[in-house]
Amino acid sequence: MRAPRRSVVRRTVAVAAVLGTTLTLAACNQAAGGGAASSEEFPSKTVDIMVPAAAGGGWDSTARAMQKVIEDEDVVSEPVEVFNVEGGGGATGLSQLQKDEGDPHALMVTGLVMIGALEQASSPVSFEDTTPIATLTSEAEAFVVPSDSQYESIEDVVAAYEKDPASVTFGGGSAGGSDQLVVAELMKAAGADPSQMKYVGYSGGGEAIAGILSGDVAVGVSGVSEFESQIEAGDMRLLAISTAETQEVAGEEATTLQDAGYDIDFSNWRALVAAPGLSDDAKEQVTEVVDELHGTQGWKDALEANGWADFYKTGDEAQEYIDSEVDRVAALYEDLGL
Amino acid sequence: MDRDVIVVGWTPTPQGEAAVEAAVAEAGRRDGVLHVVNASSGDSYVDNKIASTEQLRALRDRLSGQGVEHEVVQQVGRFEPAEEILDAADRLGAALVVLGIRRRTPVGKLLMGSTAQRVLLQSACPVLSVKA
Amino acid sequence: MSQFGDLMGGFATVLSPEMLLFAVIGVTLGTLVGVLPGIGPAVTIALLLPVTYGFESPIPAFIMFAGIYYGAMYGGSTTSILLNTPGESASVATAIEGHEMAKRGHARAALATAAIGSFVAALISTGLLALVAEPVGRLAVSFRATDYFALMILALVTVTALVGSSLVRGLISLLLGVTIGFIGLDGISGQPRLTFDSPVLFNGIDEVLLIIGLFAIGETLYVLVKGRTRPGQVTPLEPVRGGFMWLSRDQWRRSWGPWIRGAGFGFPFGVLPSGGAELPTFLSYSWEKNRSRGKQEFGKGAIEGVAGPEAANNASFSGVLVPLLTLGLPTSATAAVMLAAFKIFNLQPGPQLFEENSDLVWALIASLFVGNVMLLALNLPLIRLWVKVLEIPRPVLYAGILVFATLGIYSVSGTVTDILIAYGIGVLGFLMRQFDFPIAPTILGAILGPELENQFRRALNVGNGDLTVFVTRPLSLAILLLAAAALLLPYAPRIVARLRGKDPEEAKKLAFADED
Amino acid sequence: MTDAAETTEPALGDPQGRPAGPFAFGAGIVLVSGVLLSQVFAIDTTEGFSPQGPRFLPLVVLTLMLVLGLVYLAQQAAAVRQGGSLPAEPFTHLAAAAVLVGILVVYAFVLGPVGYVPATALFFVAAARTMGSRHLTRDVVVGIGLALLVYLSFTRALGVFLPQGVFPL
Repeated sequence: MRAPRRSVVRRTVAVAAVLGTTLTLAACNQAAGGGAASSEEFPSKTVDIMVPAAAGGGWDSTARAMQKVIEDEDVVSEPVEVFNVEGGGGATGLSQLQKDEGDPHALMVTGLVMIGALEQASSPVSFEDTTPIATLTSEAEAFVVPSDSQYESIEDVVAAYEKDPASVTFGGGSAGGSDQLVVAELMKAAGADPSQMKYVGYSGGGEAIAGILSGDVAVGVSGVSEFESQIEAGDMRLLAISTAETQEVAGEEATTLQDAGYDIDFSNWRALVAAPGLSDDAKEQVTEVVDELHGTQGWKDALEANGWADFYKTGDEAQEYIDSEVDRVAALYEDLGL
Repeated sequence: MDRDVIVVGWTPTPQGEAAVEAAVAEAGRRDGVLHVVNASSGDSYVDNKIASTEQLRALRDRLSGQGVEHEVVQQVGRFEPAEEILDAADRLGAALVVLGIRRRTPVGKLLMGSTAQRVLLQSACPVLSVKA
Repeated sequence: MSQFGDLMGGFATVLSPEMLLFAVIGVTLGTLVGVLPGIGPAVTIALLLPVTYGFESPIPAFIMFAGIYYGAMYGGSTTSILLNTPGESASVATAIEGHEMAKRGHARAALATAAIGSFVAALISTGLLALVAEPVGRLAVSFRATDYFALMILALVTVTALVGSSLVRGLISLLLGVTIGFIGLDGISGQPRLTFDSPVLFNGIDEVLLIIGLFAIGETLYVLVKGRTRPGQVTPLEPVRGGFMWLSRDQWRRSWGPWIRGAGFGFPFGVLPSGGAELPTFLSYSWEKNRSRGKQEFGKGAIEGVAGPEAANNASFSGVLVPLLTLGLPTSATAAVMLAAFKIFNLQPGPQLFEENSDLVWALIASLFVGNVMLLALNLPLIRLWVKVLEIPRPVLYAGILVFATLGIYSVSGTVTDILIAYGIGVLGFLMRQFDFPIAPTILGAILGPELENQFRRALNVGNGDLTVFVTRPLSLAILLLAAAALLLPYAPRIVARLRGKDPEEAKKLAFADED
Repeated sequence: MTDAAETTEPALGDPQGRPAGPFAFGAGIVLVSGVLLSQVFAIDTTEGFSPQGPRFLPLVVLTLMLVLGLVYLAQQAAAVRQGGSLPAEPFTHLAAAAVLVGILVVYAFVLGPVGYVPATALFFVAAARTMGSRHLTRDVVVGIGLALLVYLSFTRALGVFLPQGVFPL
């Protein structure tokens, strides 16, 4: 299950983050002073990928997978460092990224969850304060119930909710995150009032599964990979997945929300952004590197191993997608009354 | 007429035994009085150089048996052993200080300091050091 | 017997040179800190947590931690026997009989019965752990938020009631810990709580800072203020008299019963939230004292009085792992630190752990066996070396401990503020020791508190805000009633005395030694 | 030999264990609970004191702690009236402890700018002396050795960052 065992890996702790950013900041000032920095090749020094969350989560594994593939396949000549900046659902990391304005070596992993977190924390910084490089992966959300549940289909759930919203307890990742948002999206599409939703947030997949199986939660919502082994073991029943495109879950083709008649295409995506204020030239060069990374066999293997779907958009396409997602989340927050 | 006071640094170790033995011989030669000091700074959780009550009693009995006039003092947790010995020699106007020594590596001496060395360098009276 | 196959898989993982190296580091460090008074396994593991950030897999870290725990137990018994100062509180019983044995010239026999007994008990209890963990995990799947809430209350209450000498002081310690756990952004509403609007506190107080502050820094200040105590003397080891592994035929005959009974006491009391090892060691001691053939020897160096409690002591750790692994419920300070370690690796102990990370769990269980074999091989021959640690002058020892403590704190975040917070907590820990407030409930409160609140609010969310959800579900109610009983248990002798019409003042309050 | 005097410094406070200490600590608990309790009301929430909201449990816990702090004070008072001995141990080397805390604070501040190795070596010597060591050479040797050992093993083998400071290694 776990990554192959290696003994002690040289990995910088959060401590190094402080130093790392001061160094890059200094270097960046130097470059700006030089004037003709735009013609410089990227990367000209260590590339820092910031994970705006604790070690061990989805963003963290994305960043570390990128680091590994880039180093293993010699995508760039300079070393790649990953460091974690925890706090505020990503807001702390995002505000730290502001210090490296214009430096293409300061990258950050982010995703849908961060939009909600920024919204919730009424953070002064937003996605506009980054230079989007590319979206990388996505994961469909799954609606599951315990195998002995009265709900046989997603329509049953919606019907029960429409009759009495308090009778259906939803549960998944932390409140206000992508898992709760997709429920809100579903109820909105079904014409019900999402603000009546009873939602129980769990801090991890394991906890959420325990909550669903014990009966605290009637309908579980989270990334497909979280529930796959329970579905396979017959402990849970998959009702639907949130993407427009279907996929195989536990050996069977899953029903999508669109199949069930709700016009929803929702996925929990992750992306790579750079510090704000990148020149077009620098942005181009970083994108080239990511392009090369995306094309490697190593990256395909990493996607496969982690159960991530390839969700690659760059340039204006990425920019537009992220902008539309920001709007969508803002609207959902309004509906949820958060 | 005051008799000579011989201060002995003693620990329940071979070095300590050697020192007492030499001091007894010396006391016999010059008809002196023995002042035996057993001291520790008390800095560590375990110090095997501190004599137990039984060991102190055994020493007193032995010295009495040999007919030596003596005083056995134990002082723990006040000064370093070297300071205790020098202090006793000063106070009593000792004629001689007797110490037992053993070979030590330079590193050991650097880390732990040497009681014998400090006594030798700072004593106002003659010092007899006996190798165990 | 699927467990057997899983366990073999665990052994396959553990028996690699690299993993064995971590096991050796763990048992060596553990024995060293076990020998030293005041420094226990909890703080050692906390100091090492930042080091494990760099590990790719959690398995070596947990192998090391298990080694530290067992090593500390062995080290504690060594000091008890040879020096009569228990280096570790669960060794108090050993200090009574073991030291008497040593004084009568049976130091080797006492050390051997403690070491072999610990080994035997660890094998038995780890075997039991391997057998029951998975079924308990399956049972735990049906536990709801209300049940978890009740279980956590039970764990907190029992630890507080059974550890230390005063319920009031224990409860204050506990609430202090829970309060520390509140500091930071509320996980559900995202609002800052008790932070005095300082963003420094928004992420809360890291468990590592708390543990290092309370234990390492608090202990150092306490030792300094207490002033010097007269150094003890290590009872010399007598010449080897023959017999197998330092025990004569008769001593073997007298030891094996207490070993097995000790394991029998240790494991279940470890499983129950009862504050770890103290209770079963005392029970084993009094059982052997009342029942054994060598009854008249008790107080003068009875081998049964060493064999039983030491076995119970070690067996309880495997027991403590049952609720920790299957429910995510720590029942001792050390277990609480291990829970923090699980979080670092993004692992959630609980029913799902056996499914999602069964290789880790079984490697951990296998490493318990391996660690005990290693300790048996290392401990007896190297006893003189372990005791040498106690000859280090205290200023050097504690200055060194402060250096390592600061290193541990620094590697958590590297900010001056965090270091200062930990020092402040250290001063608090010193004051708590000075005024006889137990430390373990504070740690447990700070680590379990946030979980407790999560489950509490989750249960209310599910139950539409109705507070009666905690008493309408029979399982939750039963656990909560148990917790209430645990609060009264320490007063049981007094209550019984009053019922019998005796002066209740004569019957002393039931209490067990402190800490972990 | 003069430097030995500090180890026999007279006990600060009353070695008989006057209840001032426990009373002060008890009062501290009550005070801290009170202040924190007032902070509970400052928590921003729309849910008031609903059990599901962020204020409820802190309110319960801190109220309980306040009450228990008062009970503790009452217990101490009762013990004094009965003339019974108090559990608190006497403060003997309180001044030394205060100095040690001061040294720790200085250490925290100089660690970054000065660098790990020199700061730690100096700290080690200062701390050991405060705790009554009189072997300066030994402390210096052990301090430098320990600092170097920790620095090299943590930065080189474990990849943990430690400040390099003024002496590049």
